[in-house]
Amino acid sequence: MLVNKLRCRITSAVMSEPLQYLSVAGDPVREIPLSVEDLLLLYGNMAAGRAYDRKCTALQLQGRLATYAPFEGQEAAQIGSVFPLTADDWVVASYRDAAAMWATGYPWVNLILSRTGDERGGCPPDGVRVLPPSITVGGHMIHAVGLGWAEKIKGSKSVAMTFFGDGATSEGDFHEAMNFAGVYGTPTVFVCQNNEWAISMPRDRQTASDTIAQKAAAYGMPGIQVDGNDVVAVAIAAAEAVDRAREGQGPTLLELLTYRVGPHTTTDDPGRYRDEEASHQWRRRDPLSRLSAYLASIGEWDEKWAESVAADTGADVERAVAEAEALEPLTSEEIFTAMFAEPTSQLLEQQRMAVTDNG
Amino acid sequence: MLVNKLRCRITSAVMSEPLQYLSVAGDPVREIPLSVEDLLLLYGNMAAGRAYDRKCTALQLQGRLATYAPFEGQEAAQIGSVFPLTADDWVVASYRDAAAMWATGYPWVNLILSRTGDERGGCPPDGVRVLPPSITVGGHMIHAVGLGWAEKIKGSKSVAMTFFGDGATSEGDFHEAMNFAGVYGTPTVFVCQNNEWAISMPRDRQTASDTIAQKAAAYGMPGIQVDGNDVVAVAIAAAEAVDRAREGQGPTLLELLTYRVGPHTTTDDPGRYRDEEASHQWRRRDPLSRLSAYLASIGEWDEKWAESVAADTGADVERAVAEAEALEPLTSEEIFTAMFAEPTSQLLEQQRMAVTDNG
Amino acid sequence: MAELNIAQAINGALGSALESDPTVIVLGEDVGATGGVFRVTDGLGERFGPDRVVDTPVAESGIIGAAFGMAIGGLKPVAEIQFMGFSYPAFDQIANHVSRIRNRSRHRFTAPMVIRIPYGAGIGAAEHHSESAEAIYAHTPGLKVVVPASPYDAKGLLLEAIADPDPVIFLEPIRLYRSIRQLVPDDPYTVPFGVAEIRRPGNDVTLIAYGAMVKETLEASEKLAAEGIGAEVLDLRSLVPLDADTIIESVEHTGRAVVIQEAPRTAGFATEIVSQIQERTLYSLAAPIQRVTGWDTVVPLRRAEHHFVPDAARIVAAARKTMES
Amino acid sequence: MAELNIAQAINGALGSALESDPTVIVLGEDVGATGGVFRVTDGLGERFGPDRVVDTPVAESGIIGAAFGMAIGGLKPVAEIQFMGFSYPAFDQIANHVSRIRNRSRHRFTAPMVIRIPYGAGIGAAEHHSESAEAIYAHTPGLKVVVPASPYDAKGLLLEAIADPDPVIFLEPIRLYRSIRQLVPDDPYTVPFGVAEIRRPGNDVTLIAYGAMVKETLEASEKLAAEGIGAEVLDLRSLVPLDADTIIESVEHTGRAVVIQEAPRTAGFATEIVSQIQERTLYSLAAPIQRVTGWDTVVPLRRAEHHFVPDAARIVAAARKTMES
Ligand SMILES: Cc1ncc(C[n+]2csc(CCOP(=O)(O)OP(=O)(O)O)c2C)c(N)n1
Ligand SMILES: Cc1ncc(C[n+]2csc(CCOP(=O)(O)OP(=O)(O)O)c2C)c(N)n1
Ligand SMILES: [Mg+2]
Ligand SMILES: [Mg+2]
Repeated sequence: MLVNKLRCRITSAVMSEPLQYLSVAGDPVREIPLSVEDLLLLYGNMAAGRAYDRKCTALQLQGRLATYAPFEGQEAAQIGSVFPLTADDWVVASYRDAAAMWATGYPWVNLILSRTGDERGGCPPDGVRVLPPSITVGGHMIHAVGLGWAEKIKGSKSVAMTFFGDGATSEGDFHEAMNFAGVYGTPTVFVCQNNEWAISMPRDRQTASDTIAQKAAAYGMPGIQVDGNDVVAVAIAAAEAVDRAREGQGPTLLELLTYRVGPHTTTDDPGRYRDEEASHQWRRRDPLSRLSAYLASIGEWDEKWAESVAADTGADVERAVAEAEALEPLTSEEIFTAMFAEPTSQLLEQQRMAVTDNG
Repeated sequence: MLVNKLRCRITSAVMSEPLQYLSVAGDPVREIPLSVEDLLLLYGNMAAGRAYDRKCTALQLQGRLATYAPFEGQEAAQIGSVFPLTADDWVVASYRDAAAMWATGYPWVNLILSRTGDERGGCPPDGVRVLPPSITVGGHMIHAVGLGWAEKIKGSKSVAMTFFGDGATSEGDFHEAMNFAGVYGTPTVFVCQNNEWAISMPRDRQTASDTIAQKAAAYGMPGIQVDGNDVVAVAIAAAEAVDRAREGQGPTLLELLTYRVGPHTTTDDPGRYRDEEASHQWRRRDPLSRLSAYLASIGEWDEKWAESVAADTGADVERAVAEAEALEPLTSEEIFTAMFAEPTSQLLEQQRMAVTDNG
Repeated sequence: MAELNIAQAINGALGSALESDPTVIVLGEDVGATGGVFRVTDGLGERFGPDRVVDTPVAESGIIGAAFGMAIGGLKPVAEIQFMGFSYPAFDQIANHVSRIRNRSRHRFTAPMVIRIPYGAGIGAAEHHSESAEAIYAHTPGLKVVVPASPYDAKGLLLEAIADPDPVIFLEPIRLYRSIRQLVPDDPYTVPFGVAEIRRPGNDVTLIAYGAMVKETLEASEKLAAEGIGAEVLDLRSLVPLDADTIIESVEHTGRAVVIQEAPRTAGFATEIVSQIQERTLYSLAAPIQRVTGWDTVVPLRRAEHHFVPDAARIVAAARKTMES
Repeated sequence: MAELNIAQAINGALGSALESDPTVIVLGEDVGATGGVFRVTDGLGERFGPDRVVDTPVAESGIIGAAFGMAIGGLKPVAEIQFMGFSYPAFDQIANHVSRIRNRSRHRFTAPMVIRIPYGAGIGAAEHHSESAEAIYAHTPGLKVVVPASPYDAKGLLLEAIADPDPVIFLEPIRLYRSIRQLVPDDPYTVPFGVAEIRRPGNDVTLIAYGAMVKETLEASEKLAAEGIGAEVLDLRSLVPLDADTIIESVEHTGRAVVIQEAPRTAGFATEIVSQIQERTLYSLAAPIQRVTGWDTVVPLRRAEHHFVPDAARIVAAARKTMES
């Protein structure tokens, strides 16, 4: 658990500047309240996320994975956000949030299985409180409200964190989720990764509101803009939001300013709708280099270690792919077996037809 | 058209006090920029609305109308809002907004027909740009966005005004409507009659936001709180919002603070969920008495005239009821004739069955 | 045992579930303070407090989505949607999430929850207050769809729904809420899904109905009896799972069938029953199966509503038609 | 005339409508700058500008609701929903408003608009990207439901939809977008609704299909021909209105029928066809009508999708079964 000294300043007041601890060059703009150990953990997790992400894009090109949604550039946003969570907390994320999911216990092999097109990817080990990612945009945030609400009713201290994009804030379900969370004071942390694009739609055409953070005021909850490529700032803001939720002070909206430097998915060609110059600019604000620059400046940087993290993850992902590919696909019989706890007579009859007619 | 001197102060800045021109006692708290003629028009329309409303409640008790949703106490909100509209503008309202609809051209007989349970109530005379009232909560605001958008595309100067309640702001469709209006700068005026109740749900349990007006900021549009029982304040605020829309400055949200002093509908018993003391308090802030007190103070009040307006409306409504009741209900044949411009073969076949089988 | 109507029987079931199972949460618009627009949750708010019987903002998608999260998190939410037409804003949550989480996670996460929806016409209500959309839910894989037609079944089926490990759409026939009384046990009991009830035995024609149409169908069977036609009346009680065996057995016996549904005609649930009958027992059919349905129109408002809703006369006419061949 | 695939034919129809009618507006997520996720609107944004081909926020209910307002206001919006599963958030707008305004206002206000929805499985897409919910729309009174199966029909039916004075749900079979090419006239033309096409004549069994299933069905008919079974293949082209007469005529001729639908089995649109056949021509039936359908499961993901989607082999098997009696 993070302690009080980590508090940033989540209030209802609108901040003029996004919260930042490390400048783009990696210089501390305020005192860094995290230990070197924590910083290395954050770096390592970001590096693992990146290695996974690149590997998946490569595997997709080889036709070994279905369409893939890369998150390069968003590693700090995902890894920083989940930093304050414990295994008792819930994570409700979307298709682009593999790093956040993995860092909270969702195994690579599950993520890979889903990407090969296999429902068993959605079944993490028992006890992992991370839902399979939402493929629909916007519908899942209210699930985190319900989960948090349930924990509150049960009297536990668990919180629920939900990840979504700038585009998702346009869906009616965003509004209903935020409103319910506000009304019932549920322990929910809303993490918007504002990566400036929703497929081809730029953020400023998605909503006429100046910031996404300010939308929080419409629900009586605090909202804060954070430099989403500064993993320290993200971790500190998330820690405070999680603490607030845990202590019964209700929900918070975090707007993490970041950028999707790659395509929407592996079938998307961003050149059709945006000037890729911006992506190049954003690559210079890379979350990993920023933290490594800072670590180097305090004499804690070990290039070899970083390479080994990436290499280890690459190997882990390779193994996960092999494991996924070795698994026989669901049979025609098995597609019927997880619709209900017990299949209905109609499903049994259809199962019989599927097995024999297709035979 | 209202002129610039009427401008109140719709800005994005949050106001500390709701806009008011007449105190509860009817004293002017700032200069009244409307002519006596306009004030009498506003009063007369409010009085007509009230006469209709009371008559309907009485008729419902006699079993001559279906369930009825009274709007007593909200006359200023409705009549004031539509004051700046012309016949080229659109009104998209809900089940409780008969005064607003009537004042913009929707005949009593149509309103009454609907309340007897007859689709023909939804067919106002050709050219009346008022949609049949929305019975679902929340779904209709986006229609006003589409209508305004269409006018903008066609290059006309028409605007669309939509009426909804505090409860409706919780629906996802409110959010999507506000967001589209903000993004496309549509000429739409959002009129929220915050009457403090959504059936049994009080406003402060509907959303944790301090005001409804402040929700506008989430969509990059101005929002303003107005004393909804002060018809002058409502008219001035609406005039500015309509002017903004007409001049291409985009949408505005008006939050009109008012109170539903009666039941939700004629089948509702507010005693089950609220202290009726508040209703008594609010009856003292009655919009009609407030304006009549002011008119009396400037020597322009004519009690007889007011009584005659109410009496005339009562008679009009009586006639409308008689007209509605004289109309034969839709036949089994006719229920099929307005599904499409031309019925499908299936509908013709079903029509034949309906006519013969029901014998 | 007390003589109760359907609204009271449902109220009793909710009360006993709330009492015996602390994970049960009732939520919806106006369910608490005012006891629901049909007073079905009357008194429960007072008895169990606002944390167990929760009044919600006006947001159907939010109600179902939040209930879904609660269900995954170990609670047993019973959500109310005020009228069938207002379940549509929640359709995405129901069809894309509630019905799918078990399959999406291969049993790891589940959504044991009940969605109560008053449905159907017959009280001259406003637009959107009279719909019958059971076919839409029955066509959505991963949902059970239950429709009681009597007070006894209403209580037993609702308690079964609350005990079920998967999501159940529980449809309450508005028109029958207060129009039928029956002795209902005070203690909790369950009525299993997927078991149709033979409400009246007969040899000449099988009349297949559910929900509000059962009452009309029983009336029709009496009229038919007076004409010397012995109608067997089946009350399906649940559409998913469907008790096809009882239907087939009856039609094999009678050789004639009429399927009654209040919903619009095209692609309504009656067509599923017709399809299964002709698939499994075509050669027993002495006559084409008749459908008695609502029409492919919006449900008319009060003054013309009766032209839409099937009544005993139409059912009788259809049954007679099957007897002609 | 040019040889086009379905995506190109639709693109051509949209282009010619935008060109000839200034009230036509194309709107949806990513339809402009990037030409749509399937590139169906490719180039239209550049040609007609961002006010005629409008990229919208991610909000399906908003897209349909705004288009509905536009339609009432005199424009002719053609709205795109990216995938069938994402039409569910707009279901309330479609079922409670779009389909009803003409009836609600007794013809005073109307919603002439088209809702284009890519539907169906077969490309191994993610969850929610493979649904076939045509029955839900066909069961909703006040909507026309159209499903082309060829490039020629795609263009002609879409232009008919745009010309229609009422709302049309226009379903585009994802799997066929680029898999069939056909000569398509350059000039605009329309294909009427409610006229099924006999895609192959035959005497032994009638195979009834629409959309993506037409291709599988034609394949099946070839296999059956090789076995000496003459299958007549009907392509319905529109479900509402339905060309029941052509179906009945064909089945009266062959005495046997198989109805093919990709959607889940229970209460799918195939049941409507089965019901009408048995109602109108029971005594011509030599065998029970067979349904070949998807199952009452979520559409499986890529690795197991083929277990769900009906293929020629299953259609052949069903046709053979009808020949057994
Ligand atoms: C309900 C719904 N509508 C549309 C889509 C198609 N879609 C997939 S991702 C996406 C853009 C989402 O943008 P954003 O929320 O910013 O997330 P990002 O992809 O940038 O992470 C869209 C429109 C969807 N998956 N679900
Ligand atoms: C989509 C939908 N959900 C629920 C209802 C039932 N209902 C009718 S009025 C109402 C309360 C609306 O409150 P508010 O928006 O404040 O308007 P008011 O009745 O106070 O004018 C509810 C929940 C409905 N008509 N439509
Ligand atoms: Mg984004
Ligand atoms: Mg209200």
